[in-house]
Parts: sequence; C-alpha cells; structure tokens
Amino acid sequence: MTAPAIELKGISKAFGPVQANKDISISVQPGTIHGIIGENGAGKSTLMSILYGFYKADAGEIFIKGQKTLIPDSQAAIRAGIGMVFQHFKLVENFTVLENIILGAEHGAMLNSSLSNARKELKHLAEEYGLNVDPDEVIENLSVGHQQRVEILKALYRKAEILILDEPTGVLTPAEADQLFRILDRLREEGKTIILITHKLREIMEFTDTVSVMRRGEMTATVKTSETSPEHLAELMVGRKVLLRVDKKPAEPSETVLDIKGLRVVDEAGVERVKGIDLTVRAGEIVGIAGVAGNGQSELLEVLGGFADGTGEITMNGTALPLTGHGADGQARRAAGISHVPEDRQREGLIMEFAAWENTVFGYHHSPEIQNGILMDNNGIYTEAEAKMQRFDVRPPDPKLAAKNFSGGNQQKIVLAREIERNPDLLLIGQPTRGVDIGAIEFIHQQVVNLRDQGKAILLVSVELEEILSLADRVVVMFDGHITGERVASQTNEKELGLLMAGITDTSAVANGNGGNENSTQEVHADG
Amino acid sequence: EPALIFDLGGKFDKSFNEAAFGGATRWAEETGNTFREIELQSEAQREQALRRFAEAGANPIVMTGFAFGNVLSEVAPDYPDTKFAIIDMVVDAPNVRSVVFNEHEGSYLVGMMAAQASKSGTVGFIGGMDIPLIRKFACGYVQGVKAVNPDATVIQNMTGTTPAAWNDPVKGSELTKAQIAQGADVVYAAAGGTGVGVLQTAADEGILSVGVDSNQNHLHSGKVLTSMMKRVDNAVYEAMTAGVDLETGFNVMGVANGGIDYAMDEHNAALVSADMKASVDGAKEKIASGELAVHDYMSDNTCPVE
Amino acid sequence: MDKMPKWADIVLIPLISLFLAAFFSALVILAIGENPIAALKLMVDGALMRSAGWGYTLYYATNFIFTGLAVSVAFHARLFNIGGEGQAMLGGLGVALACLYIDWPHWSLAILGASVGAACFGALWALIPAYLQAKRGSHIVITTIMFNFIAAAILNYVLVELLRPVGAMDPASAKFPEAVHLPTFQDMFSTEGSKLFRGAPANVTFFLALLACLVVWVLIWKTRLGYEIRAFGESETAAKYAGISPVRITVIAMLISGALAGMMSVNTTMGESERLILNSTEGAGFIGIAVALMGRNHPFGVLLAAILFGFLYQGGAELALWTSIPRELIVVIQALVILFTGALDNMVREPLEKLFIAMRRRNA
Amino acid sequence: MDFLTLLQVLDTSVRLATPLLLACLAGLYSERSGVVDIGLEGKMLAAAFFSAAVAFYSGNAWVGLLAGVGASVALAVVHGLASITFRGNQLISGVAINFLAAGMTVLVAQSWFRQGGRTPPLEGDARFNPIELPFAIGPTDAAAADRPLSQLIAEAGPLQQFYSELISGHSSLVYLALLTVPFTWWLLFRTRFGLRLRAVGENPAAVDTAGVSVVWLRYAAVLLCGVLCGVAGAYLSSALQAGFVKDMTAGRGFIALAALIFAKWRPVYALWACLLFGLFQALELRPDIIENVIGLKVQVQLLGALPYILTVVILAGFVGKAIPPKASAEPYIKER
Ligand SMILES: Nc1ncnc2c1ncn2[C@@H]1O[C@H](COP(=O)(O)OP(=O)(O)OP(=O)(O)O)[C@@H](O)[C@H]1O
Ligand SMILES: Nc1ncnc2c1ncn2[C@@H]1O[C@H](COP(=O)(O)OP(=O)(O)OP(=O)(O)O)[C@@H](O)[C@H]1O
Ligand SMILES: [Mg+2]
Ligand SMILES: [Mg+2]
Repeated sequence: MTAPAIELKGISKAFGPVQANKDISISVQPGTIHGIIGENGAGKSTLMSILYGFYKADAGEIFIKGQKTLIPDSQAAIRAGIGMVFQHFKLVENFTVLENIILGAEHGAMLNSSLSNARKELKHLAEEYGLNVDPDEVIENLSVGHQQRVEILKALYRKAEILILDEPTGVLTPAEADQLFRILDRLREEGKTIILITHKLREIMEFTDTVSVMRRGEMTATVKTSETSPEHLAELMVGRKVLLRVDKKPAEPSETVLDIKGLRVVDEAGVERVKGIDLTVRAGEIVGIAGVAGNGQSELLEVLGGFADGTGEITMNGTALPLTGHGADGQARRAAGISHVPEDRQREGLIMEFAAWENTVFGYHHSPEIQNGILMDNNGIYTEAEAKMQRFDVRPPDPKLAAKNFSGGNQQKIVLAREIERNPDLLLIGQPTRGVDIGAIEFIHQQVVNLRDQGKAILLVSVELEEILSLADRVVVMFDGHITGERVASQTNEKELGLLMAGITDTSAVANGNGGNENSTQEVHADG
Repeated sequence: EPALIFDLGGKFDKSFNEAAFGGATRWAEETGNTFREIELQSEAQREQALRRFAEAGANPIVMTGFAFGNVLSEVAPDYPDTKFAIIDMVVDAPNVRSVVFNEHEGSYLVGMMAAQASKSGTVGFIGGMDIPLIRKFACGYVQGVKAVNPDATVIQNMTGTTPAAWNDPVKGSELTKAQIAQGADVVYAAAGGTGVGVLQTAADEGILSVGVDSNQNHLHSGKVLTSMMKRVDNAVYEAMTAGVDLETGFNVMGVANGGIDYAMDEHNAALVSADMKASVDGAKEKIASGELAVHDYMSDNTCPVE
Repeated sequence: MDKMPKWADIVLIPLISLFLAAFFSALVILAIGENPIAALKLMVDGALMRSAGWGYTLYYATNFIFTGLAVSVAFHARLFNIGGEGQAMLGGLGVALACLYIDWPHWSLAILGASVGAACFGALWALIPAYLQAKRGSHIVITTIMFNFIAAAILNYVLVELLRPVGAMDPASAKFPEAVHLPTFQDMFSTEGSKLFRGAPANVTFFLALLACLVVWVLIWKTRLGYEIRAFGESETAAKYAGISPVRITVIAMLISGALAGMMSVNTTMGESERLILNSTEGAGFIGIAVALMGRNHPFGVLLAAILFGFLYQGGAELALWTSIPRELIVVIQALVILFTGALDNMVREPLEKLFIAMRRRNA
Repeated sequence: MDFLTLLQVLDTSVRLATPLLLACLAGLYSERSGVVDIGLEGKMLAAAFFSAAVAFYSGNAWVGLLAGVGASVALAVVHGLASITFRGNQLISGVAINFLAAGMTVLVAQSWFRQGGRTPPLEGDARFNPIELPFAIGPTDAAAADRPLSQLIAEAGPLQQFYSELISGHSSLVYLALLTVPFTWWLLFRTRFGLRLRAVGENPAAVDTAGVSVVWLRYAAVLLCGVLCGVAGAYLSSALQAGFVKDMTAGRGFIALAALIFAKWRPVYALWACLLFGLFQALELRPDIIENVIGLKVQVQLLGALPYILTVVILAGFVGKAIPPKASAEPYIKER
C-alpha cells in the first residue's frame, strides 16, 4: 500500500470551553474520495479547517504523503497541495472571478501579468473540467452554484492535489449537485484525493470510497463505503438505533385557517424571492414545504411571521392580515394567533445573552399577564419558566443560565416551549430539528403532532426531505419562488420531490414509487 | 504672596498675557519675592482658581482679561480681605482695582505709522475675537490711518467670534495672505496668539506688520514696523508692588500716563524714518494734552470712519 | 458554560484595566519629570480631603453620570453615541431658553422646566442621527461626530448673534434671574458654625443625577421597553422576529440617550455658570464614553466611574493649580482608561478566560 | 469676483486641502483594509507636535518630519494592537487615541518648552518653505524689482497668474500630497499589495484562506495610515504654520473622515472632496467674497459647519450611496 495522501494523528482542538475535536486520527489513501459525516457541531468543519491551516490544533500531527508537515497557516496547506471549498464560501463579493482566483497566488508584484496568466490558465481548466465561468463577472452577480465553481477553480489554480469540500451540496439543486459529482469523479480519476463532508447519506453511499463518522468531537469509526449501510452510519452518528418514522394518526383536517393568495416577497437587495404563491393550511393538518435552501421558503415564513413585507393576500381565520407596516409586525401576528418557531434559533428565536427565563417570554413580553403595573412581572416569569423547562425536559433545567450555554437541542426546546404553550391557531415552524440529536428530534416531532391533534394548523418548512415526509400530511414543493407541486405525503417519495425541487414538474417517471433510495440514472439539466 | 491668573490664551501668547507675565517677573526679580500663577484651561476653572488662591492667602490676586468680570463680581465679596486687580474690565467692588486701557489711542498712533509706511495705500487690520474691545482697536487704527492718508483703504478682518479666535495662528496666517492679495502691505494684528501667525506670514511674504500689547518688534527683526504697547506689564507690576495696600477703584491707562505707547527699538529703527516718528510723536503729545480726542468705539458702539 | 464567572467579568477585568491605566499614567508623570506619588497625594488632598474638594468632585461627577448614562442606554441598544457632547451643548440651549424666557416662581419648578428643556433639545439632537441610522443606515458614530461639530456651530451662532446681551464681550447669554438659582451644597449643608462646600459648584442637580441612575436601572431591567432595548442590542434579527421594530427602538434609545446627555447642562448651565456659555460641556460628553465603559453600562457602575472621573477632574485642576503639571494629564489618564477598558479589553480578558478554563479543567 | 481673487481663494484652498488630503488618504488605506480609524485627528496632532519640536531642536524640517511620522506611526501601532491583535472595538480605540494625543502633546510640550503647551516658533530651515517653480513670478522677482509681489502678479497675463499664484509657491509637502493621489491609485488597483489590501477590507476570511496573513496586511495598512497622518501633521506645524499650538488640528481629522466618505473610499475622488472642503475653509476666511458673489451675508458658522452637514447628507444617501468596505470596523475573529 502506498503512503496515505493524508494522515492525521491525535488532533485535538478546543474553542474556549467547547472541545470541538478530541484526539482524532484518520488516514486517506490517494486517488480516493473520503466522506466525513456527523451531526451538526460534531467537529467536521473544525477538523478540516485544521488540515487547511485555518485553525491551529492544540495537539496532534499531520502527515502529507507520508511526510510530517507543519501547517501553521493556509499558505503552508496550499504549498502542501491542499485546497478547500468552505461551507461558507470565502470569496470577495465585489471582486471579479479572475481577481478572486489570483488573490494570494499572484505572479510578481504587478497585477497585469498575474491577470493575463490566470486568464489563460482558467480557460484551460474550464476546457478540461467543464468548469465554465465568465472570468470578468463580479462574484455577487453569480449564482451559488457558479460561486462554488470559482472556489473549486481557486483550488485547482493553486495545483491542489488534495481537495476538501465542506457540505458542497447543501446549497445546490440536485442537478447542480450531479454535475459537481461528475467533476469530482474526473478529479479522482486523475489521482487527486478528495475529502467530502456531507449530511446526505445518499451522497456518501453513492460517491465515496471510504467514510469516517464523527460524534461530539470524536472520530467514532472509519469504514469502507462498500461495507456499510445508511442505517449503520446513522447509528454510528448518534450513538444508538435510529427511529426514522414518526408515530402519528392520519390527519383530520377541518376548516381553513390560513389562506394565501398571490403572495410576492422582495428581499432587501431588491430580488423577488417569492413570486406569487397560493397556499392554504387547515386546522388539524401539517403542511410541509420542501425545497432546496434559498428558494423562497424562508421568505414565506418571514412574511407570515411578520418580519418581512410582502404583497398579495393573506387571510387568517377569515380576516385579512396586513402585509406591510406596523400591523404586519411580529407582535400583530402573535395577536392574530400565529406562533413561530424560526429557522435560526440562535439568530432569531433566542437572545443568546439573555437568561433562559427571559427568553421564555421573548416576543410575548407585551402580554398583559406578565405585567405588573408599568413594570414586567419578572418573578412571575421566572416561576413560569421553571415549570415550562420541566415540562419540555430542558437540560439543565436552570432558568438563570444564559441561552448560549444550552446545547442546540435544548435551545430548540426552550423556543418550542415558548411557542407551543401559547396554544396558537397556527404554528409556523422552520427547520425544527436542524442540529438536534435524534432523541430530541423524537420529542420535538411528538409535540408538533400533539398540537395538530388538538386541531391546530401547522406549516412546516424543512430542507430535510426525510423530516418532511415523516412529519407532514401534505407536501408543497417550492422552487425559485414558485410552488412547483403539491403531494400527499403518504403518496410520494424523495425522488419525486427531488425533481420538483429542481423545478421539474413532469414527475411521471418517478411518481408513486416508494422508498426512492435507488440510484438514479436520469440526467437532469435544469440550469444551463 | 501675590497671584497672577492668565486667561485662556495662555502665558506665552507673545502678547497680552505674556506682557502680564513680564510685569510679574520684573516685580519678582526686583524684590526677590515669588508669586503664584495659573494658566486657565477652561471656563469652569476661573472661579475655582480665584477661590483657591484667595483661600490660600494670595494677596493681591491679579487677573488678565475681560472674561473674569462676571466671576470676579461674584467671588470678590466673599473674600473682603483680599485685594483683586482685573485688567481690561470694570468690576465694581470695594476690594477690586479695575484697570482699563485706552487702546484706541495707541491704535491711532500705529495707524498713522502704518499709513506712512504703506506704499500701496492699503493697510490691513486683523482682530481676534469679534468683540467691542477689538473693534475699539480697529476704530482707533482706522482713525490714525485716515489722519495721514484720507484715501487709504483699510481691510479689516476678525478671526472669529469665540475665544478660540485668540489662538488660531493658522487662520491668522491665511487672513494675512488674503489681505496681502488684496494689496495690503502693512497689517496690524490685535489678536493675541493668532497674531503670531499674522506676523509670521507678513514676514514670510515680505510685508510689514504691527504688533500688539507687548513689544513684538523682535519677533521678526526688521519686518515688524512697530508695536502698539499696552503696558499690561506696568499694571501688573504696580499691582504687585502695592501688595496688600493696593489702591482699589477704577484706573484708566492711556497715552497721557504712559500706559499706552508705540514701540521703537533697534529692530525697527531702520523702518521708521525721522519724519514718520516726528509726526506720530506730535499726535502723541496732542492726545496726551487732550488736544486730540480719538474716538472710543466702546463709548457708543460706533466708529466714525470705516 | 460561560468562559468566566460573572464577577470576574464585571469587577476583575475593569479593575485590572484601571490598574494598567493608572500604571501607564504614573509612567507618564515620571516621564515629564514629576513624582507620581506626590501628584496622587495632591489630587487626593485637593479633591477628597476637603468638603469643597468633594463639592467639585461631585459637581463634575454629576455631569459624568448624565453623559455616562446617556452612552450606556444607547449602548444597550448597541448604538455608539459619540454625540453626547453636541447633545449636551444643545441641552444647555434648552436650559437657557427655559430659564431666560419663563418667569419661574421658584427654583424647584425651574429645575423641572429646565430639565424638560434640556432633555427635549438633547433628544432632538440625537433624533436626527438616530433616524438616519434606522431608516437610511447612516453610521451613527460618524453622524453623531458630525453633529457635535454642527451643534458647536449652532451654539456659537446663537450665543454670538442672538443671546449675547448688547455690548457684552463674551459669547454668553445674559445672567439667569435670581429665582432660578439652584441651591448649592453650600446652601444646603452649611450650618451657622461651619461653612461646608464653600464656593463649590455641586448643587441639587446631583440628586437629579442619582434619580436618573435609578430611573435608568428600572427602565433597562424592569420594563418592557428596557427588555426590548436590550434584546435589540443583542440581536437585531431576533428583535425583528419578536416584532420589536428596529426603527422604533433605535429612535427611542437615542432619544433617551440624547435627553440624558442634554440634562447634563442643568448642572453646568443652571447650577454653575447661571448663564449659557460656550463650551460649558468641556468634553464631558466624551468622558461619558469612558465612564460607561468602566461602569459596564450599569447605572451603579456608571455612578462609581463618574465619581472616579470627578475625582480625576478635580484632582487634575488642583495639580494645575499647585504644580506645573498641566491639566491635560487628566486627558491622558482618561485616554488610557478608554484604551484599556474599551479597546484593549481583550488583552486583559483573553488570558483571564484561559486561566479560568484551565482552572475549571483541572477541577473537573 | 475677478480672476485673481478666484485664484487667491483657490490657492488658499489648496494649502488648506493638503492636510485634509493626506489624512484622507491615510484613512483610505486603513479603511480599505477594514480598520476604521477615527483617530486620524490624534495622529495628526501628535505628528504636528513632535515634528515641530524636533524641527526646533534640529533646525531641520525634514528631521522634524521624520519625528512626526514616528509619533504618528507609534499611535498607529497602538490602534493596530487594539483593533488587529486584540480585536477590540476600533471606534473606541480611535476615540482613545484622539484623547491620548490631545493630552500628551500639551503635557510633553509643557515639559520640554514651558510655553503653555506650544513649541517656540520655527524659523528658516526648520520650516518647509514655499518652492518657487521655474518661470513663476515669486518673491525673488519681487525683491529684484523692489515691488510688492501682489502687484507683479496682478500685472501678469492670466496664464502666468494661474501658474504663479496657484501652481507655484507651495511647500514641497503640498506637491508630495498631490503626488500621493496617483500613487495611491496605482498601488491599490495595479499591484498585488493593493489587491490584497482591498480584499482584506471586504472579506478577510478570503484573504486568510488564500494563504495571506490578514494581520500583517492590516498592520501594513495601518502603518501606511500612520505615515501619511504623520506627514499631514508635520505639514500643519512646519509648513502651514511655524510651530505647534495646542489642538492645532482643529477637527481636520474628522473633516478628512468626512471627505473619505464623500469620496466613497476612492483616491481620485478623495482629491476632489478634499479640495472642496479646502474651498469651504478658504471661503470661511473670506466671507466678503461670498457676500460679493451671492449678494447675501452668509454666517461664518454655517460655512464652518458645511463639510459636516454635507457629510451627513451624503451618509443619508441623498447624494448617492456611500458603501464602505464590507469588513470595515469588524475585527477579524476566527475563534469565538
Ligand atoms: N470559530 C469558532 N469559535 C468557537 N467555537 C467554534 C468555532 N467553530 C466551531 N465551533 C464550535 O466547535 C464545535 C464544532 O463545530 P464544527 O463547525 O466543526 O461542526 P461541524 O461538524 O462542521 O457542524 P456542521 O454540520 O453544523 O457544519 C461546535 O460546538 C461549534 O459551536
Ligand atoms: N457558542 C457557545 N458558547 C458557549 N458554550 C457553548 C457554545 N456552543 C456550545 N456550547 C457548549 O457546548 C455544549 C455542547 O453544545 P452542542 O450544541 O455541540 O451540543 P450537542 O452535543 O450538539 O447537543 P444537542 O444534541 O442538544 O444539540 C453545550 O452544552 C454548551 O454548554
Ligand atoms: Mg461544518
Ligand atoms: Mg448540537
């Protein structure tokens, strides 16, 4: 066996009190694609960033092609032939593609020669790998998929032999993702080594040679892909057997609670994100909205939740809701009986520096029952918070602790406790289990179903198809601001939804199948 | 032990405050005694400085500048055993000596001098803060200029409207350049520390300047025509010499009693011809004898000439 | 888990920063050839060992309480109000107008009226930057700096052209009528036998400042508005989610901040000079930044820090009076305090955090 | 207003715009790298004092300039430590530096010269004296003709007037400041260093992951800023003036900041913005001219406040939006 392309030994890294990587060792053979999976916060990005010299490890050694290599900064990593495409792209938005490519890899002190060199080289790379981008276009005008190409080109321009991709498909349509994997295959054929971080077991099973699983900062296993199964990987990830389906009775929807007609939303940059959609949610049902992130679902929730303006018509229990101005803010929505578990609990749902008890009234701080004359009834809020935290099994059940000091799952429980216990007519719930462990997922799903069974309307947005399929009664798919299809959850599958998510409305080829885990051979070219 | 409080321009403004310092130093050197002093940095310090010195037993306490007027009239009654002397302002209290100067008379003299030295027939005046006191300087100056050359043009500028105008040499310098550009070839600065910039620029640009308060002829030897001397130094010296026996009340210093004069020394000897000196000295005598009355702007807040 | 216990954050770090500032100040005094110990002794004697010294210390402290509270209220909404100086200047105008043009029967009514005038003018001067920040995204730091200059120009114009009595030399308004004279500490605490606080400018406004501390404390930690201000300050996106209008909070927080800054002028203009003068603020608006930073934006901390700065101010004046150390020494000390407690905070914090984490690991 | 008066006003504008321009470009380097600097004022002030003080002792303006630059750079390092190394609040650091300079200059001046916080006046070679360009009418011609310079110029043709009055007769630092504009443009937009500098102000993480040190780039920018502020300060005390007086920068650092926003962080626009603000300052000195031209008395206070008012108007986006570099005022924090 040849020397491994990469070998990490005993890598540890702490961020303050958080131990992100604990004594991690791993080795990757040249010319292979190596997958890394793990829950959110498991330490995957941290590990790769250490390899790329972005973070400094507290302990451990790195060997490249058998040679012990010190990687104190990214310059060293680049010299060692490592390239990385970060989860959040590292591009200068108002520079051109060309300028981004040469940044840090210029030839000489003058720009002119660097630019013309790079232009030639880029043309060459584009031909070789089919990585076409206009070198003179400014990054902010490019689609996410094209921005990712620029990142890959940056690595190739620097002659990377080892390419790290951190969750590259999270922002891509299925078609774009397919194209990406074709490129990765090319690179593997050329003998390059690829490390792929992803949450999608399907991608691991399809494209990788070996796979490592991380959990709570530790490397729990490294296995040959051919010798494992998705169920096994899931178990390795969370540390115990995983229940995939939610236990629930069939829905008994009654009257319409929410009725949306011709809704349009323009974001702050002036881009239209929701392009006229019609949607109803009835009492006693869960409507799930599926779609690749960034196709207008978030904006839809924001308008309903009262923190973005829109145009069109929305009625709630028969009365029209204003879509702009003071009457359309979060306070007005809450008064109208809408509760909202936001997609991003840390940036939206909670004030991280506030204590848990203060967070349990966030958004409802004007409610008369928590006022004491002109002051807030802080003692009452505290007592009630303690009880809420008991009921929702928040750990530790200490209301004085700042929200930032709870784990992701427990933070989510605080938000849920607050929103569900208001007993709303309509619950908006975005990405309810993002970064939440499986035990908490079960609990959260159960709470949502209970609310439905009390006859409440629920609108669920999630990028996890599995979650949509198991929780929702009815599924609506959004693509590019439009609704591309609506299906009954029990009568569709991931494959069909995947096509709808790419904007392809003709799904006859895959409709009514169940499972949807079989490898697809169908080529989809939704984007040019 | 006497005390001396300088106004915001600071002890080394090369003019008003420095003159006061000179008088105090002369007294200290001659008597071998010491005096307390402080340079104010802020308005709120005025009262504090007065009270602290009075409580510490300083007597008399001399202060320079009209801005003390308000504060002194409040503080003086609290310390009836302490004598105060204030320059440039009248404060009516039994233990205060108020010293004011006939600046218009001196300005008249240097105005005559300037008009005679000017080749272009245009002379300039740069004042500090735009207050009646400085207009009094300007008015006297213009009267002097017109007395020699009724057709002469006098360009007048004030540096500003706030105390910062006493200490803005950059602006003084630019104002001088502007006046030079308009043809002025003699400028008179009555602007405290700002005058440093005026005199500097005049010297740089090769025209003549007229100093104020102290004898500023030496600052740019051969380039300062003369200086309007306001003998603040004498006033301070006399107050300190009198000590606790300081005579209180209203005290006017003018050409007649030597409180106001113009400066002649080796630095400007070459610039002032015998004729010029003779005519100015003539006017000086007339003013002293009361034969010539220079209009005082502050008497009615108007000036008969422009 | 927090990186550090709370007491370390709010007591230990400011103390260490203060110590560093004091250390460097001592070096500066040494460098200009004076004795730091003697200087300190002179400052303590002059500022704390006599009742009149306290009278000055508390007079200055009153100013700094108001400006410190002003900075901290804005800072709870994460708005950096550098405009305290300009707001206080215009607050002075409000005081002057209230005192000059209204016939007050008694000082107690006058102080209320003047406070309202000061607060309104100060708030007005904060309103425009606040509105521009909220609606047009103009950076409030830059706009408030600009507004300081514009306020100075306005005050200059008003004093020179409008309020200056005919024939007066200083750019200052007329003296206020006797009826609005505020009781000074001397008036309040002197007895027949002993004259306390003789000549010192401290006056009833100090108690108004204490009241302001209490009100701000209640406002920030006990009311809905305070809750919203703090929530908005911690996270604007979360505030939007909760239906807290960023525009409204930005404007309200700045109005309160401007009003507090403006009220400083009740102390200087009504309590001390008894007429409106140019530059009565004397940089107190900026000192508010240091006071708020040191006081960790808590009214009680602000009170302590304000008294500390009052001491520095009075001590500095004493230094200038009896030694050749210029009063600017205080400006240097103030700069060092801002530098160490504000800008170089992490220099102290990071090693401490590491220390506490290491200690916790060892205990675990 | 006649042509010559116009030239005189413009001449004054150039002189007064020079320190603004130098400080503005200084701020440009710093802010382009993502470090906001409201301490321009303080750095200029420190440089003004130390250059005047050292020029006084050495009798050489260039030695003074070096000292001024040194002082300004020292403060720049403090700002760098606070905002780059310790990732503190850049605004607070700037405020602190302004105070530090305001206090220190007076303290040291008092300790060295005992003249109430000023330096003694500078004479001869201790100052940057005006340069007479070839073919221009200057003081030497005036001396030769034994007539006032203003008369000689008044008699010359318009082109010669333009050349002699406006172009010639400034100190070397004025020409240096003007040359700094194209140099800055070239450095920013034509060199590798400039590309990286601009990038680090937009997205430091991109620079970091491209293998270039964010810390050193930012320090380089902050030091450049220090150097230029140093020159600006030296210009104030030893070219525009002959010596240091307390607070002599008089808000110029803030006007420069305003000009930088007005210029949208571009070097050539910065030139125009500073000339415009210089013109305002020149007009503030000559209210008579405005009165003649527009026939209305304009309050000097209004003229003085005009740059600030204009900046607010621009910031409010009423005259085109000024978008600062994206990462400005954000410390680059990798690990929370
Ligand atoms: N820059 C940082 N500063 C402090 N803590 C960090 C930092 N980056 C990551 N962490 C913490 O380190 C832990 C591991 O984070 P990391 O980003 O490596 O997880 P991940 O496995 O990539 O998760 P995800 O799937 O969400 O991308 C988390 O608890 C996270 O909060
Ligand atoms: N940003 C942070 N600041 C301080 N402490 C943090 C931070 N992020 C995480 N922690 C600490 O690290 C611990 C682990 O957090 P993390 O979110 O990774 O939990 P988890 O193991 O994923 O749990 P869960 O499954 O509930 O999400 C938390 O209990 C918390 O104390
Ligand atoms: Mg990650
Ligand atoms: Mg987690």
